Amino acid sequence: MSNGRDKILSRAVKEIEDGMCVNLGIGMPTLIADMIPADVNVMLQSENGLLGIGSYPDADDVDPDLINAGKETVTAKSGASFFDSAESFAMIRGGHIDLAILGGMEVSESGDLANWMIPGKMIKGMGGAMDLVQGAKKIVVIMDHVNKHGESKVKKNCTLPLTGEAVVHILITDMAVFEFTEQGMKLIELQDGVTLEELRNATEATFIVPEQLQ
Amino acid sequence: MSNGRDKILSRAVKEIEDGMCVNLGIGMPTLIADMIPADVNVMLQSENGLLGIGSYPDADDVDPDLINAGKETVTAKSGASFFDSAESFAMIRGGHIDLAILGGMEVSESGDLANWMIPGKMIKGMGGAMDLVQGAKKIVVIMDHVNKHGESKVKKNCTLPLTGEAVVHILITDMAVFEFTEQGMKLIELQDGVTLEELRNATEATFIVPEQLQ
Amino acid sequence: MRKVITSLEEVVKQIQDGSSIVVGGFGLCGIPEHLIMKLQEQGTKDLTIYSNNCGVDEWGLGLLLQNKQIKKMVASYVGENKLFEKQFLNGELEVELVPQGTLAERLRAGGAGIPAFYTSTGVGTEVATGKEHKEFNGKTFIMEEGIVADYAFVKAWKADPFGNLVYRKTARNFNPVVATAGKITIAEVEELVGIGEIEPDEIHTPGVYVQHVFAGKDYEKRIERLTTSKKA
Amino acid sequence: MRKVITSLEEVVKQIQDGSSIVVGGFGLCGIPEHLIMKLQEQGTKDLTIYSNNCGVDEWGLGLLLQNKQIKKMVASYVGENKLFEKQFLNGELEVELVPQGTLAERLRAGGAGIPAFYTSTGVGTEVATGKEHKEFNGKTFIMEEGIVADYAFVKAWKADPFGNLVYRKTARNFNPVVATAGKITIAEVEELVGIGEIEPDEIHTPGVYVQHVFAGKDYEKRIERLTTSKKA
Repeated sequence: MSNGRDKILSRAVKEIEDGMCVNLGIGMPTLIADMIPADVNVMLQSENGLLGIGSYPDADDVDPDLINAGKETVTAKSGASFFDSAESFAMIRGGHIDLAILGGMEVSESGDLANWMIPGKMIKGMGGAMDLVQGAKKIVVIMDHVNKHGESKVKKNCTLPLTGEAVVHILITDMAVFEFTEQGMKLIELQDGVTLEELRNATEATFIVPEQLQ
Repeated sequence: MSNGRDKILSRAVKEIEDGMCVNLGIGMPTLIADMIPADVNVMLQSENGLLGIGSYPDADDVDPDLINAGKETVTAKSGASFFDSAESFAMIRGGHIDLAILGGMEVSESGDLANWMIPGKMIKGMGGAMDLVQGAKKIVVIMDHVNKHGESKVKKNCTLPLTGEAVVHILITDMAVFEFTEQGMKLIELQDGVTLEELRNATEATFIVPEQLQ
Repeated sequence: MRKVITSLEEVVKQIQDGSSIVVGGFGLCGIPEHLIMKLQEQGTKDLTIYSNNCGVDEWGLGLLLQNKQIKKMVASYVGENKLFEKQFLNGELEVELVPQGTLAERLRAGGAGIPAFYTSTGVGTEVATGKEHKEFNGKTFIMEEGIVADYAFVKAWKADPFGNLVYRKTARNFNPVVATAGKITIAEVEELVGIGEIEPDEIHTPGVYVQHVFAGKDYEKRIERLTTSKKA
Repeated sequence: MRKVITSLEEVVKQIQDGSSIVVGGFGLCGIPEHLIMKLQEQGTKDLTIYSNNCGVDEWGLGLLLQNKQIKKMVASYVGENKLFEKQFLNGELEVELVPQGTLAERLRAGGAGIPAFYTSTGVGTEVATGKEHKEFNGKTFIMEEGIVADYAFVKAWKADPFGNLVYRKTARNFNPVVATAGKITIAEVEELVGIGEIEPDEIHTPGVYVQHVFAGKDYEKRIERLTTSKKA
């Protein structure tokens, strides 16, 4: 699975363009930060009130007053700003964040996302995910294509409670990359070593296959 | 009329208690600032983004970046803060300002206030007056009791466009002081040298006269 | 992130006739002098302007009135401007008067992705006419809608190249909310400092809201009512 | 203006069983440690708490859970707390989960006298159930209501005797909006400075929102996820 994760992350980082303000979700998306090329200048936003997340601190520089949304100690890069939670979500809800990359549990063919709750499991809460999927200009979801039982997480309809309806723009899995268009969910790339047939077998959702990938 | 104005201002300043945050309207109310006793510690709010208005500056200290809501150059006292207009009206609308003292054109017996517009005259706009009358904890209106034609400005119903409906708590004129209660408009003081009969003759509104003033 | 521009020309010339612009400032304090003058010079017409005031006859947004560039003005107080009255009475100028706090909140809401909110300001007055009324806890409120404009003109004191802004004293006023409410926000500032030179805890407007930064020279900062202490 | 208190006792003892309290902080960062501990010590029960998180099992708001003082919790994320789950499943604890941005905005709205606003956050999800839906420009939004609580617990870095507050780094988080949303707001701070010692342009929370100021000692500032750079 580590190989799959690398594929996902390597592809996800390509969504980040020079000059963007980007929110990376907690968990796997956070790992993308370290992979951003040095010549791509971005400002990473943390919904607890920081625009311009820096690297993790040296042990000597740890500051309990400086954490990211995953509650990890971080640093602030040059040009960073701090602000309160209302301002932070004004940025997000108001469409000022260019891109959010979030983890997913299920994505449907109409771009619905479920990533906050599994009924019957411990309640945790949605945190800022519902705000991000509505507010950021572009929503990229990254997740494994199938669950540990081999079942497709790319669904006709989500079975888990939704985080947002028709909110995903790009879905990146370890098997493929999809774009959500007015015509429907559309395959835009196959990951290395994956055939279209393998993808079809592993995918519950119906998707459009452009000519050059057929 | 200058004598009347002095009576109004002298009475109005008594509404200001130690520890209050107070907004003084443009025009006559602004004059109250200089009359606040030195041992009454208040913070004066200016809706353009200042809590803690100081005195007018010396000629050498004039700063075009530091004005009050009447666009006069002012200073900031020790402990003052600057903030943006949304924050300023969050304070006002949210009920965090203890007292607003505003000028009036007409006040009705149900506590309606008209103070922003005379139909047919030049349009100016309501500025922050409509927000203040809804938001501040206590609204004191100061005005001459009658207009230059000798007609009562204390009305059964306002004839001018309203600033707010049933918003006035205390009305101070050059003839009397009224309180607006659930029972109606109630006389609480006669200004020096004014008889109840004179007041009745000069007042269109119906008001309650408590026993001790009869 | 090439936000710093050395001339306003290149940006202002993209503003089309019929555009909507939110403009910071209170009276003549904290107004984007250079942006207004450049827009006057360019002569862009049929503008819808949202700003607390409309300048005075010869300065600030009054310059655009003079030039008959404004089609509609949304403001809370326009009493300082004789041209304003004349154009309004002639039918050359549409006017929407908005209570000052409602105007500030509508700008903040627009910038924060909030399409509408409820306020008691204006209930029972002309301002409430035609607006949705709703009760909360036995009190009546009216619905007011957020404002998003094509452009935002902001004046700040200092900026860094990312567009982080700091304002000075009451020149802050509407500028921070205006900065959030433009699809394209242009900030003119008195001083451009290096990245990292503004303390992150002291930034008033994070650079995410700002698309272009211009360091203006020779600010006039006209004073509307010079008032000084009367010394004995 | 006697806002400075030298003991939390006198103020916290006025908090009655059944009160509602908004509490600042994000995770364990910027939480009002001393106020929470004093409330735990006092044992006030049946509280409704609004806060982004509910601490961890042995710290922060988790202390009040431990003591079974919370009747209802309104939060956006409570995944760090095992006691929370247990009490919820037992039916001892009512829970309302609110999206983080909606929670922040509801607190700001409550403090700003705005009874309700519209947001697209939560549309099409469980969060929208039972809420008013409305369309603006062809998009659907839901109505969310402002929050005002009996008390607000705030943690700041510095205060002056008027209650002007400055926060430090991401310890700011919910604290400024929480400060506005309490009928009585109590701020605990690391340092109390003299009046006028905070630059007026750098104040984050104007003192008008704050009723009591307390300088706390020996802040623990526990770290939830210590993460450091991996040096070669």
